[in-house]
Amino acid sequence: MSSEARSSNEEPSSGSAPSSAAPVRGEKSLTARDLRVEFGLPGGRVARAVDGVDLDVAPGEIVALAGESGCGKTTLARTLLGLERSTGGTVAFGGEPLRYSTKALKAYRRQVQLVLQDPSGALNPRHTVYDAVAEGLRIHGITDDEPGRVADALSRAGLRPPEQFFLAYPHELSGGQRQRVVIAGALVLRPSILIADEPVASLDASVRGEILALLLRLKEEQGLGALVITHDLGLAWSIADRIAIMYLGRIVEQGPVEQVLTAPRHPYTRALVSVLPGAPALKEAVPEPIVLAGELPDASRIPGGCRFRPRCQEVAAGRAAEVLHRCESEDLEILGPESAPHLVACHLDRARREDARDGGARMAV
Amino acid sequence: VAAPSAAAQENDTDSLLIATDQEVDTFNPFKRRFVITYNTSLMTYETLVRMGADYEPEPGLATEWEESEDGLTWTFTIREGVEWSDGEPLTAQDVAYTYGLLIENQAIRDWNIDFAGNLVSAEAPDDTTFVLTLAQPSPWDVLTREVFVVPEHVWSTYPDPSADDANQLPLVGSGPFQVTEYETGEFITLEANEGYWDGAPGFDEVVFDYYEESDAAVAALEAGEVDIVSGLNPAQIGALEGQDGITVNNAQGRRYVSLTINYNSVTKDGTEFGDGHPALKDPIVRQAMHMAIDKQELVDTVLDGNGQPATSIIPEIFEQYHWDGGDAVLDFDIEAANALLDEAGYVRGDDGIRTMPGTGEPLSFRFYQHADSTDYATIAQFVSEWWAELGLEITPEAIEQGTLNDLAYLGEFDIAFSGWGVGPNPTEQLGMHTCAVLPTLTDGTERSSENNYCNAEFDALHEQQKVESDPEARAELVREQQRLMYEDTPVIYLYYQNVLEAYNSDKITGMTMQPSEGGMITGQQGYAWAYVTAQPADAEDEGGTPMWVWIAVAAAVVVVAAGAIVFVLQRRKTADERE
Amino acid sequence: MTLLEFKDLHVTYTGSRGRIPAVRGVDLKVESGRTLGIAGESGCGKSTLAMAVLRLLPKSAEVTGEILLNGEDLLTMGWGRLRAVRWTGASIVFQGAMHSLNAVHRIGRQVAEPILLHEEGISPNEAAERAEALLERVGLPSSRARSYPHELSGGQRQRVMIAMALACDPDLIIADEATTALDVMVQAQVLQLISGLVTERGVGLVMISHDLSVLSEVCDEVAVMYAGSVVEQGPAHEVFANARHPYSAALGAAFPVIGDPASRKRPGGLAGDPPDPVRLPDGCAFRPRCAVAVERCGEEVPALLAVPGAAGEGPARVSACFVAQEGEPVVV
Amino acid sequence: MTDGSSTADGASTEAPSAGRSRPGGRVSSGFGRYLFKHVGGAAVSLLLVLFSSFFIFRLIAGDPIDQLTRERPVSPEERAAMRAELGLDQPMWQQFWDYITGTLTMDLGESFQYRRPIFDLIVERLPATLILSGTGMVLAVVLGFWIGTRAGWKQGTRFDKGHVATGLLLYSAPTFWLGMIIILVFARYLGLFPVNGMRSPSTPPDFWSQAADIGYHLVLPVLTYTAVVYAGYLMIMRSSLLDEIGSDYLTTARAKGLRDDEVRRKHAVPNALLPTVTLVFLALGGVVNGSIVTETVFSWPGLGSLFVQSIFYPDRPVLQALFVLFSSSTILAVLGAEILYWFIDPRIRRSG
Amino acid sequence: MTTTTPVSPRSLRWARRRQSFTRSWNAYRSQRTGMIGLFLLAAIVILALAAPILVDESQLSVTQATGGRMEPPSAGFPLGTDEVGRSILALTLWGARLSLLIGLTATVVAILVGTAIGVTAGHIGGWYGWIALRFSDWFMVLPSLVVAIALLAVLGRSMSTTILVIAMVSWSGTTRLVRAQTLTVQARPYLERAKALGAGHWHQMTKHILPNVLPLVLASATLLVPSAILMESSLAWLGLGDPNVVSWGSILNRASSNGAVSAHAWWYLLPPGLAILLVVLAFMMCGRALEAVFNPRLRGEQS
Ligand SMILES: Nc1ncnc2c1ncn2[C@@H]1O[C@H](COP(=O)(O)OP(=O)(O)OP(=O)(O)O)[C@@H](O)[C@H]1O
Ligand SMILES: Nc1ncnc2c1ncn2[C@@H]1O[C@H](COP(=O)(O)OP(=O)(O)OP(=O)(O)O)[C@@H](O)[C@H]1O
Ligand SMILES: [Mg+2]
Ligand SMILES: [Mg+2]
Ligand code: NI
Repeated sequence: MSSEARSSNEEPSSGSAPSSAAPVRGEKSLTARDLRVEFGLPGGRVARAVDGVDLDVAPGEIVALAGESGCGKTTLARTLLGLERSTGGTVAFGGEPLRYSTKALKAYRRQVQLVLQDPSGALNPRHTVYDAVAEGLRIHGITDDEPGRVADALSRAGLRPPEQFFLAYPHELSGGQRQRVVIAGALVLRPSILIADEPVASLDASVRGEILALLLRLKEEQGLGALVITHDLGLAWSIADRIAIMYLGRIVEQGPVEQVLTAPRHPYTRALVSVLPGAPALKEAVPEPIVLAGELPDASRIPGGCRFRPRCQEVAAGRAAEVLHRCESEDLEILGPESAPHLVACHLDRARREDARDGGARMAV
Repeated sequence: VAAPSAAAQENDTDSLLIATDQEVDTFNPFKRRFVITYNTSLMTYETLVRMGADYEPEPGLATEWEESEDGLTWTFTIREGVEWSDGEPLTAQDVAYTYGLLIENQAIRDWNIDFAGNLVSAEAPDDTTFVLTLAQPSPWDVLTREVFVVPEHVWSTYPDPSADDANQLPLVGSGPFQVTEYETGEFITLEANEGYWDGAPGFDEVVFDYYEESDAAVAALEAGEVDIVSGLNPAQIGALEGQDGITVNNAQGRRYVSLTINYNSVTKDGTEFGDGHPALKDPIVRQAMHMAIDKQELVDTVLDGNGQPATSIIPEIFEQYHWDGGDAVLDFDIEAANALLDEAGYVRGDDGIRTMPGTGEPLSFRFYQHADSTDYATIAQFVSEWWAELGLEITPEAIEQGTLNDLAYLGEFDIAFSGWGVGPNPTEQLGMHTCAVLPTLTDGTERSSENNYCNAEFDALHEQQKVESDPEARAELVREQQRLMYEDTPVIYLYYQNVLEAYNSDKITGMTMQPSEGGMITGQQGYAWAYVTAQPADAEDEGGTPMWVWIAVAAAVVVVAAGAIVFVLQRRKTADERE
Repeated sequence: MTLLEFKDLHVTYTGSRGRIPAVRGVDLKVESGRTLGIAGESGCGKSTLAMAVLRLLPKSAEVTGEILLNGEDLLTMGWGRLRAVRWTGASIVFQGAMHSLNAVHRIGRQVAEPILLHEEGISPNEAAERAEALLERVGLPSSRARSYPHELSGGQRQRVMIAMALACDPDLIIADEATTALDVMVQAQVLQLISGLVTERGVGLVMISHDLSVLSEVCDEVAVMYAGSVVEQGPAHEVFANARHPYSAALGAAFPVIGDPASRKRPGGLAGDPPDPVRLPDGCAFRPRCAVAVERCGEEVPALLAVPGAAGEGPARVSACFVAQEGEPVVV
Repeated sequence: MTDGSSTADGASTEAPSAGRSRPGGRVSSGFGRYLFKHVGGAAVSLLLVLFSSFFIFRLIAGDPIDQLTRERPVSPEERAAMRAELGLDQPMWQQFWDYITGTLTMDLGESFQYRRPIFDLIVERLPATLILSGTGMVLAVVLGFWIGTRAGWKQGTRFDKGHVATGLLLYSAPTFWLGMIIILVFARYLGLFPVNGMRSPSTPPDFWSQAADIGYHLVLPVLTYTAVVYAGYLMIMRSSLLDEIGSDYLTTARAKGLRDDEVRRKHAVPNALLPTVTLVFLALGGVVNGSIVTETVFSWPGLGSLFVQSIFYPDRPVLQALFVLFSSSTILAVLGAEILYWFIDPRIRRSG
Repeated sequence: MTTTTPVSPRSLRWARRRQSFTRSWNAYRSQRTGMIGLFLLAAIVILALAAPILVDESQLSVTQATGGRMEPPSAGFPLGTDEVGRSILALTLWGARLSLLIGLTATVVAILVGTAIGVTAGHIGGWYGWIALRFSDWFMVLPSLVVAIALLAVLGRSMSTTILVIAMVSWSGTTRLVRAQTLTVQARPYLERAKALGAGHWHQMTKHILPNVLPLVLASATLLVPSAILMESSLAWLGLGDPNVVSWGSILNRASSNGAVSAHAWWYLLPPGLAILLVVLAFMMCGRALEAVFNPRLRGEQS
């Protein structure tokens, strides 16, 4: 058993060059446009959990979605899968807008699969590994060669030899193995996109790497696309091609991981990066940890104008005085993924860029 | 063990404590429904003619009475010097007022229509004379009907004498006791009328004490908490017999238990209704069934011998009217019964069940019993087993009272339990079996005829006995009526139930029973002989501190000690407790 | 002065699965005013160690060895003395603030409770005032004293726990996974607060976490535990940046350094399952998952010895790895 | 983080609310909403009780007049007069309307068997029931909670095992049977206590004598009642405490230096008690059950024995009224408990 | 690494079921009280089933009764006789059949109804869920004996109505339990995963919710049986049972209406009462043990 585990550890190193497998946009990609999800709360208030999001995930690329707790990551993921109805905007797969009929959803869910945070919870304790993996096949009425397909999925997820795991119950497996079973359950339907909501958050530190390596390998070898949701920027650094930073229901910065994480432009991203422990490479970009004041933002009370303004360190430090009126009144446009590789939704950033373009090389970042 | 505080109280007042399980519905004597209500009326008020200890009419408020030649006018001489319990004198005006209510007050008239319907006028020419005019001669109704004379000076103040205004306590009456206090579910207190014209009762008060369970009443009797208990079952009698200071009174009762057979569900105009089994129309079948019941066995097992096998509707207690069957009585003989049925062509099928001669319909009967009586369940089981030997298929079914009544009056049954308490005037019971009371509708709402029995000969006898003034001649007629019914067998009378009572003979002496020989204490009719004549015996007082005080003290000590110990241990333990 | 010292501490639970050696011979020292980090994955015995300090372990735990707090052995102390030492000598910030606070008492009362308990003659009012002051110390408005725990966010609750830990001015604070469940930003707030307190008040701090990167930020020194034993110990930064035990290395790799191309798209991880404490392998407990294991590892239990190649300054680098002790690299 | 399903037995009490509220999400739902939800629910239940009570008892077969005149021949005129007096000649809708308006104005009609306003009957008999089941319930709750606390705290000890076994044994005994056995032993063989009833008629009317007499009569019924019921509370309290016992906040309390019994008294027991509040009130249905049986065994002149007696009569108006009374009192008690719960347990305010 | 022979999923599943059953059984077996309860229960059930063999039915006949009236225990009648002279032992043995039958059938009915409503109410929710919840809450809060008495008065008395009535007053507890458990399961990520895999309601209910609810239902059913038996005996004792059948409650009803207490006829009162007590106790012991096995929250309890 240790030999197969080790092999999984070695493989990523062979293809470690950044974005070796080029994403295949188009046919099989998942796109969200101006997606909005609102929840009615008691007392008539409305939580705008997802408040205008444009996002693309194509096969062959890993997109990380990061942000604070409660910013709407899970809701976005659920909506992308059709588990939550959007109140505005569209989700499309391969260009086809998602329809919510039972049949259409079922067909859609063969293509787009979900991996949840807590593998122990995601497996029914009364189902064996075999049953758990075969469940998708049974739901979709795929009956031919069930054991073969299950075995194949398990071995692709790194559980080898698969037959040894067939009869195991979830509680007999370690956390990492459980998460592999969940992934195998998703892979058995041969989806093109995997949405993973905090896939390793509940796993032990040393075990995490294995699962991430698996995702990376699936991308490299099978051209699987993945949206990995996390609040851990380090994780994004470990596997993602692109990253989107979400704040209060909206993506505030988006772009290739190297750019966003090493040269963050949105004040929120900068703050996030700055509090990461022990990151010498960043010390130049953000010298002092910026600990944001205030509590978690509340999706039912999204401030007008720039939604980050109340906690913005730039505003607090008075560095944004020139654009403050815009921060207070002007809502920022939704970041469309197609327009540029690195996008930022910040008035200050925009002003500075314009300044830079107009008035020469006075780049702050 | 003495009652907690009975001892303290006994010195002042002699109380006669009687266990009861019935609630009082009303103290209005015109609306009596329950035995207990009847008893309180009987003690509080009086009638013109009262029922003697042996059920013979004797002077009550009237010292004399006279029937006119045509039997329509009755003249009563009212006793002088009788006072109401509030001190007002009782006069013939009060009597006239009372009878007047029966005639004029629509509600009271309706309540008592069987008697009041026959009244024409009630007058009091002077203070001691009362004249009653009837529409039809009816000597026995006039003499035995309990019309409780009420005080006009009180009752005329009631806006509606038919309502429960009459419940205002204390009651004002002329009887030996007056109801003074009533706590539902607890007790009814009647205080002795010291100025009673027939002499003050022996006890200062009579208290009906409430015991829902007879076992509890028995225990209370043993404990001296109650003096008279009734409605006992054989086991309880067994337990009480031979106990010191307790006398068991095992008296003949007025109640019969019977099986009603659905053989004739027709209305007055001959319309048939219901779904009774056709075979039951055949008297042979009914007689065979009658013969297959061992009544003595039922008396022995169900009543533990405390009763008599029944022959007719009038129980043995009313000796003069009771028909004992003589030679005509059918003895328990299953073989003979089987022979009867064989002869009549009811052959047994392969399953042993007999079938009807023509149609071949099996003799399969529904047998309904009141669900709330375990005695009936036992009887049903006995009878079913016997009848099974006759080749009858019996399905006993326990049914709610109300449902059973509905079904019975709708004629939708085959055999059903029934039972009545019979009064001293046989007209009432026999009247339920005349053609006159057959239903006119088939919806079962009239409920006047007990079993749709209709026999012209019986009816003729009935009319005769109603107006026959000579007691012996009348009894002869009544016995003949019973004979007819026995032969026709519309109803199988199973047994007469004894009244099982017990009393504290250390405390009570001198009670007059009804009948005076071997009679009953509770459930007396026409006059509360027992309670009036009961005298306190000289029972020695069990002085000293009552037991319960000691128990309370002991309990308190134990509790306090236990608390102290727990407290001390608690302190000690927490001082250095391992966590 | 040595504030806290574990001497050959062993803790063994007796459970339905048999005897579970949760802590196996730990020797550690914490000086006043310094911070010790304890790292290790789930189940390696970190919490057991922490709970042992105040003898809060369940009855099923058998503790041997010595735990000296200010020179006094906590394990042999009488109950009365122990209760007095609790919270005044050492206090604990538990991992799950939600569950460690009583949900039905107002937080002011909970913070004041130890004050009332340990300080003779203090009036409830004074204690309440002190509690409010403490809440302000940890950045909560004093009006929050009237709140119930559920009215606060996770970070705020954790700060309440910290305020409570400070209530009786203990010499030692043990923070058991004080930031694990928290969001990045809140975690940063809490860490800032804790390190501020340590420098300000000079208390000794034992900080427990599975996140080596966090410990490297806050602590002076870090001990890495595996299967109930310390496998590596040394200055915080060095243990994180330059591990001398394969397990520490794997643990460190789980928290990549952003901007470091070496860790870009190379998620570090450790194969295999965490050890089952009931059935530990012979020799080095880490051997089944070790990439650099040599033959000797299966036979002998490596002792915690100084390793060569470490920088001269600061506390000695010790590691329980034969390979590292020979100066070989432990990272693959 | 869990949502702190805060009850002894998650299943038997508040289920997670139907509205989707997230565990950690601080969805602040106000008292108003909570109150509305519960009061509304209770109101619906009360209406159901009111309606069903009318129709259920209307379905009892039989002519009430037969019952009133049991074993006595009745002429059709008398029958009609009685029907009119009882209002049975009214059309059904009229009876229903009278019933609804009557019940709402506390005019519960007249009993068939007592021919008195039912309201008076109830007022008369209520104290007896309150004395018996009140005493019994208080004793059972106190005893059950006290033992349950100790048993749970020292779980697995001889004390715990012994009390759980005793409790279960008594809990398994049919109430009426236990009552009969107790009568047999204490009243019949030993003769220590009266067999039944609430008072002796011969007791002097002054307050103390009456109180002593009632107390004396109360012993056996309360003993029976408590014996059967206390085990339920014992189990509730014990499992509620066991739920708390592993909690971290208790470790915190110990770490602060509290003594073991202080930890129990100040932290564990109050916390464990709170979720039992609704359970205790929910058990009120059981109180009614218990009092019906106990009152019948001991002929205690309360509402329970009135109910049983009325069934056999059958006294429809009384049944109707008692059904409404019993049911609505349990519904209102549970509602009260739920409202109370809001105030005493801050945890509930989190989830609404 | 072994190469395994091809396996059929079906046999696989059965193998695992057997295993998990064995595991539950082992967990159950470790509970002393549960085992005592089980033995007790088995003994009672065997006695009840064997009643016709042990005691001829003719012993229940009143016309063939040989004993005297309420005789105390003797060699011929080890537990004495009733008022007709039948053996109390025979009655008690035969009574077991009916009491158990009523208890079990009523429970089965209640459980079926309760589970169906509970699962659907929890899973489907919405208006239906609200109404189902209110309705079951309503039944839950109503005093069960009062409702049972009222219903019996209306429906008449027979074994089937008794069963129906007991089921009617006991289903609501199960509904609540099942609904709560359904909601818990519903909130589990594996349901989310199933949904994400494309599962419909039926699949979710049958494959995930029911299997997770059933063990608890089993445990609660085991605890419902005793309350059904107690309820039946109370009703019968109050005189609301069918007097023509022999159940423990009706024996006691006969005993008390025939003055067994007054007659000090303890042999008439004790056997049926003790029988009820034992059966109830046995079921409760089993039920608590099952609960401890299936409800992990309680598992720590029996240590
Ligand atoms: N079903 C719901 N009903 C009401 N509000 C909801 C619901 N689901 C989510 N929300 C709200 O929407 C917002 C976003 O929630 P979401 O779970 O998507 O956040 P998240 O980024 O996944 O957070 P975390 O990191 O804690 O998982 C939160 O404010 C949450 O309270
Ligand atoms: N009460 C107990 N009974 C039996 N075993 C226990 C008990 N508490 C802990 N253990 C075991 O002791 C070992 C160490 O547990 P401990 O809680 O100290 O680990 P930890 O390092 O704090 O883990 P985590 O990071 O998950 O908090 C584990 O294997 C655990 O299963
Ligand atoms: Mg989330
Ligand atoms: Mg821990
Ligand atoms: Ni008394």
